[in-house]
Amino acid sequence: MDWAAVIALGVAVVVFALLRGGSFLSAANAVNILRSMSITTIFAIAATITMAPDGFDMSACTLATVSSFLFASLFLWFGLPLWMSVVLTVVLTIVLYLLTMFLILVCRVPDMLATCALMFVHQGLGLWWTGGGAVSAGMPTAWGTAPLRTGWTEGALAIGAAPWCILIMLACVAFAFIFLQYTRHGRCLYAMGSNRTAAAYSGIPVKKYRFLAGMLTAAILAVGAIVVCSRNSAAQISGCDSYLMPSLAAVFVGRSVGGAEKPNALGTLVGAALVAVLENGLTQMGVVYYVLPAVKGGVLVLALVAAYGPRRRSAHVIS
Amino acid sequence: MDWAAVIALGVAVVVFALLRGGSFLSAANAVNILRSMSITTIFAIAATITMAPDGFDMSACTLATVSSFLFASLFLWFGLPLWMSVVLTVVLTIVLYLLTMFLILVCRVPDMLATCALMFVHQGLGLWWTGGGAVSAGMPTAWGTAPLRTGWTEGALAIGAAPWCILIMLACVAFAFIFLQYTRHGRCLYAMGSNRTAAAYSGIPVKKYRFLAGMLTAAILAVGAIVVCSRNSAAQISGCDSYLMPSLAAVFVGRSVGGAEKPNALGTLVGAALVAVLENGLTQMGVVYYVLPAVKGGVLVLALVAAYGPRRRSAHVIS
Amino acid sequence: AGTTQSGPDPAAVDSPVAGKKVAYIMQMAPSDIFQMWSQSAQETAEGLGMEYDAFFCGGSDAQWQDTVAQCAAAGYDGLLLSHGGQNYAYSFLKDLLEQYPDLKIVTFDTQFKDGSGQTQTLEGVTQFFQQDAQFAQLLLEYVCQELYPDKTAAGEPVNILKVWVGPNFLSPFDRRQEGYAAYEEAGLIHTVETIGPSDFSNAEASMADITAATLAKYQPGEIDAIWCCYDLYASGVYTALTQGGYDIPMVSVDICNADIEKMAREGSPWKACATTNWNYNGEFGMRVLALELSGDYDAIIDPMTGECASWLELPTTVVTQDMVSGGGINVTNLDTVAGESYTDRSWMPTVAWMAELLGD
Amino acid sequence: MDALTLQAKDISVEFPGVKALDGVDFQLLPGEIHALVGANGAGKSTLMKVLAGTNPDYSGQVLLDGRPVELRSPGAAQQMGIHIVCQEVDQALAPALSAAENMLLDELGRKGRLWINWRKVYWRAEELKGQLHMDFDVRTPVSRLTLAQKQMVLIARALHSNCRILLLDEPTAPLSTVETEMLFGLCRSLVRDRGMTIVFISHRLPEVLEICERYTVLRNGRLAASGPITPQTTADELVAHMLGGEMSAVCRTPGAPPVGGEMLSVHGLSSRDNSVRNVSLTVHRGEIVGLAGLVGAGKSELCKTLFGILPRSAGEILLEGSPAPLRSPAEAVALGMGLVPEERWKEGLFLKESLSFNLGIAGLKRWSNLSFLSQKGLDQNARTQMEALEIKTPSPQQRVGLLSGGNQQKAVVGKWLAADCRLYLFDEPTKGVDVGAKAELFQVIAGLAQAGCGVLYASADAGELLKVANRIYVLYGGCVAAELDAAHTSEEEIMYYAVGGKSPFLPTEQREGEVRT
Ligand SMILES: Nc1ncnc2c1ncn2[C@@H]1O[C@H](COP(=O)(O)OP(=O)(O)OP(=O)(O)O)[C@@H](O)[C@H]1O
Ligand SMILES: Nc1ncnc2c1ncn2[C@@H]1O[C@H](COP(=O)(O)OP(=O)(O)OP(=O)(O)O)[C@@H](O)[C@H]1O
Ligand SMILES: [Mg+2]
Ligand SMILES: [Mg+2]
Repeated sequence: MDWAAVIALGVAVVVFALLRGGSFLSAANAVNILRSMSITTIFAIAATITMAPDGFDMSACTLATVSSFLFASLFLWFGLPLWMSVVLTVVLTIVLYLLTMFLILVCRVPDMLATCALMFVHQGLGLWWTGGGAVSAGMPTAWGTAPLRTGWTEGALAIGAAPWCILIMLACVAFAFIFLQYTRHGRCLYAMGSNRTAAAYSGIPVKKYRFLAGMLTAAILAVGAIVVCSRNSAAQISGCDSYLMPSLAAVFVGRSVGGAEKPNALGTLVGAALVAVLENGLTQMGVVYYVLPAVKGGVLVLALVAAYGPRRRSAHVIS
Repeated sequence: MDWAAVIALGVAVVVFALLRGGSFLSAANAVNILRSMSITTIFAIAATITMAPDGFDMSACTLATVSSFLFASLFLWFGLPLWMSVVLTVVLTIVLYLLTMFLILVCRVPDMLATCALMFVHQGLGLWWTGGGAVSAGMPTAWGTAPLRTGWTEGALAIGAAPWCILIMLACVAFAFIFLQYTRHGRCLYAMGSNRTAAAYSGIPVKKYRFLAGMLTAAILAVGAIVVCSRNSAAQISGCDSYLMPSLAAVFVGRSVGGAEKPNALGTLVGAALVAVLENGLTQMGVVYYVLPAVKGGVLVLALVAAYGPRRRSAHVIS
Repeated sequence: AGTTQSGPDPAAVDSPVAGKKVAYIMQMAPSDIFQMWSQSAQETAEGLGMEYDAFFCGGSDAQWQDTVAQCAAAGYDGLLLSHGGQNYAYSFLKDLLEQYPDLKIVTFDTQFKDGSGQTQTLEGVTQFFQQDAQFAQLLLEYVCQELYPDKTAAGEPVNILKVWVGPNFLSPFDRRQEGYAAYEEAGLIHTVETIGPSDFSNAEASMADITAATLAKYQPGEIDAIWCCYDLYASGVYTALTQGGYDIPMVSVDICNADIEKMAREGSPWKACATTNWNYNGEFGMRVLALELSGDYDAIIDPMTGECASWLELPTTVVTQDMVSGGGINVTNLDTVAGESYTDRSWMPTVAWMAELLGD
Repeated sequence: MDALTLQAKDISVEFPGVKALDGVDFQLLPGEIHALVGANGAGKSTLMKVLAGTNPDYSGQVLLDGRPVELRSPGAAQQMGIHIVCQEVDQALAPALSAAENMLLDELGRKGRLWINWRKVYWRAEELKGQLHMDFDVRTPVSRLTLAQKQMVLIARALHSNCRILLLDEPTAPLSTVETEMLFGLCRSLVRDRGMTIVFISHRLPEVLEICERYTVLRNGRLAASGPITPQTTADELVAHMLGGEMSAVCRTPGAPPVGGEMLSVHGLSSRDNSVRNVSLTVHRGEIVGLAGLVGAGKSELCKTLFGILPRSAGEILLEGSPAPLRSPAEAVALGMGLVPEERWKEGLFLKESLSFNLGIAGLKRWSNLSFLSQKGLDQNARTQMEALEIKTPSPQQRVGLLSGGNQQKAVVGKWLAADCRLYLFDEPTKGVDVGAKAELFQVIAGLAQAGCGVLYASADAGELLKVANRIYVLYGGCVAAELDAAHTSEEEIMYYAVGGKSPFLPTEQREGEVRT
């Protein structure tokens, strides 16, 4: 069923609204839900763009941790203005992503393998930069001097708070949706994801497009990292690492939305929203903490079963 | 280069031996290395068997956590003899794996998607069984009564210590190697992994074989879980979860060994050994803990580049 | 959620907090000590006629913030918050209290630092802590005085292998470092090497491997003792020591059930743990929260100073191997052996109605 | 009349929107070679899949030796001795496994011994290889074999098993005359020595008439005709059954020599892997140039080298007089070239995507404005191409993987027609395309030439080349062996050069630097 995830989302909202009424259905709680899904969604959009041309990046979130170190140190240690810290973080993250691209495109190491090894590299790299600690306001720099800026500014803290983090998330989703769905470049990425050889033989510069996808991924990862950093008012050790699985889950659940059968931006948004609504609703219902993941997982499983189970469209029983 | 990982391993050993001499090259340190790689290798062997027929299981290690809860509770709470606890744990893990197989084979949810959702289910399931806590000696059971056995026995603790954990690891590797390389069933799994439709067209019962691979994976996961449990003398919350990435790394690094280009048991062993030797040697060299992952990752990257970079065997520039 | 029992004893006094909804929100993943925490908090809350729920956030700061915001939206009256990040907790809770002015909050191990890293307080919010610096010092005192009295008397520093990560990794670790540094500066100890796990997501196993590799390069006698800032790391150290057959004493901050079991084993190198009473912490927090809810702010007394405060610290105890080696000891019955400082509850904040309901 | 070996009664298969088989009856006599013919999408492959057990959702009855059987899985069919060599070789091969393992894959599927004896596996594979006159290392992974070699591996697989009924779904499509003859020899001996029954599908009707004893014709999923093949049976008769009478006998003969200037000129081109050696050729505007040669002669490699896929080690390529770097297909396409590749599954199609997606992918720039795509434009284009090439399917949104083999081939060709190239490279473009559609396709290609494009047309079928080409280069061992004028040559002459001027199995070395006429 192509709309299983959307239906699951709808059902979840209705059930929680019936059971909890106003406390679930309030504007404030809608903001809660949107805010809680914002970071995961941003990372999931990055993963969507990588996965469109059949790429895979297990090191995405470890790289984001490095980005968050970069952002915090540019802003606090070097005292750069906010906009410049943001721009430089995005640029530097893209530069760091060149290593990933070098391994994948020049050395032709398969994506999974290369990024699996890069996870370790990023972990070490980030901590080497900070001297083994987190970067937060009021702490001396890695080389022991006083930071040029003593604290976060209002503006820097606003990035990670509603409404900004929500708007950033929506902007990322909208960008990825339009880019993948309505532009020639998006079409080329999907073609590569479908059959790389055929794409190359059709005159699509496959390496350039894989590179393009990588660069966009890096830029979005940097944005996600900045939001995480702002939200925690610090760049923490392994601060972004744990977003990998939730963001993959969002992409996976969203893959089937609308019968696309490929990673797509709206599906990813629906996937992330489903998880966020479940977490919020179940928390409000006071479900015991240790049963909550099981219920959440159960609903996801049901959504996936509904999406894939009844599909007998093609006669190939063996597929 | 087909032997890149093996060469990297050899070079690492020689370099560390030259730099650190006896403290690295002693028998005691060899045991350290083997012991430190044992658990990762066992889980990696489970992953190898799943991945041979192109399966994937992101929930392997969360299931192992559930198994470790089962083992600890059977042994401590119910006071079963050690052998019976082991056998029952393996059996119950296999039973739990039926859910995974049901989703993949009956509901036809793609592996990655199904197991991604199952991670949450397992997490909840395990904690529900223990009532939300770890299982350790001397603690009351989930239902509040005194456990039938007050502590771990020598035998139970020996499983996770040298030489037993090493022997268990070697047994798993040997089994997987012989099974995949020299039996008809192993070849059927590889055929499926290479082209599932072709395998089905050749009359290979693909679903049965995917099931077989799943069951073997489950059994090996249970063994790994028991070793973890014995090593920690407790079944801890999320105790096995974090072995996922290291075990995948071992499989990935080992994939190219001997030009196999598919997950294979010996390659997996080499991959795990490479990581373990690097950790041990670098620690002995006094590399700071937070830079260590970067160096480790760097060596892995080099091994992968050597394995995939120079391969220009086929004339196809586009691959 | 937990089982919502049928309110307080009808014969007892009316509870001013009856029917209030409270939640315990923990930043980390559940483990047996935090469960004991939660259990004692739950018993206290239910004893006072409140509804109690617990949430764990798997170590994710974002999830901690989300859960806190969700509970505020869901109409909880009071929140007992644990291990929030020192960098964001202040601004986050400040905004939250502006949005929900009636919400009562008590925090554990959560420092408030503003955007510039300055320590702050929040009106009406009580913070309580373990005495982390003292943890470190008590353990080192134990090492110097009990394990190496001769060396210490001779003015020779004790050689310590230090297990620590940071700075700024976790605020409690930083405070433990303060206590450690004091001893180092005093020349009582000498740090041979500092090690930490190379993989934080698999800290225990990683610590075991790192320790095994590190020990292999030292000769016997070069390390006198191992000091661990955290019992999870200590657990890995213990594995390396026992499996490698080393006879080096180790001490650690924090305690859990598996730790006790390991300490109690014959010939165990694990000599001591510094801890607070985990059965009391949850109760303490919940009592403070109830006092906030009933408006009895003047009854919130710091155990250390005996004065009314919004910054409280819990008393510390060192649990030694001798205490637990008798067998049958676990975290729930540790009070039977751990001495007076561990079982003393005279510092529990209370008022008349609370004493009545909880049977003080 | 002999007792029937196999009798299929009232077989129907339905897919969403398509009735692929509609009450078809089909009979096989023991020890015959039976032709199954029909236009693209008539249902031939579907019927074969039913018999081979790979399409279990059929209705109707199958009798084997008079006993009803259920063919609901490949294993069940194989147990009854029915084996298939399916149309899309990539579907039936495990690319990561060695050729030897692929040849013996059916045996792996059967219950039996637990252990693999690798010595025996390789020994048996060598033996099969010998029977089929193949020449490659049986330990090579299949992914590194050529299409023809892959086809032979599949035939070897069928040979290895103890089969009674062998279903060959267009096995000769990637083969040239020499291999085809060899395959036919093999088929005859199988029938003679092992008493096998063979079903043979092909769109090359002369072949069919040569080897088969009886025929069945399918049209639009229904049985159109069946009967014995006698010396009197003609191809036209079969075509009439296939197309339902109205055969537009379009047989283009090469037009007047081209007027245009040089579109492509190649001097001393060699590929790095030496599969193309010192090739020089020219293609003029408005000219169709044929590339003839046996399998393995390097036709595909030449096309791929020109298209920038295979790296070249020497040589110069001029496009309309200016040097063309051609280091990648992207560059080639940017310079206005288009390649219809040989292996449609691997190189040509996005199987899981829609027809509209596939037909538009090579000319995306035409339907995009500031990079934004016009879905309407793409659909419009798809409809135009579907009509021009007679691609039979319910809608442009149909997944390409679900089309019949011939229609998939048309989609690969159609993708480039929409791309507005000036130089077309066609590598076996008619592979699997039926006679009627082939004539259409020739018209389309002639139209391209008339519009001033250059066309290089590679085919192992010399007859086909004589029909379309103005000039023909014959390749042998990667070198140009001859350049012939299509109007003044014959199939025999082409074959003479294609086999090296002498005998078919001459080692390559002896012919190096062969003179051109
Ligand atoms: N799995 C499928 N799903 C939907 N339609 C299908 C499927 N397989 C085949 N068809 C349709 O069934 C019809 C018959 O296809 P089939 O492959 O049997 O043709 P064919 O006679 O082999 O043609 P060709 O000569 O082109 O190979 C075609 O219209 C095709 O599009
Ligand atoms: N990937 C490859 N690896 C090794 N050898 C190859 C590869 N591709 C082609 N060859 C060799 O190159 C030669 C030409 O191959 P190919 O069969 O494609 O030529 P062709 O003339 O296009 O034939 P046809 O198109 O009729 O199949 C053969 O000797 C083949 O073995
Ligand atoms: Mg067909
Ligand atoms: Mg060819």
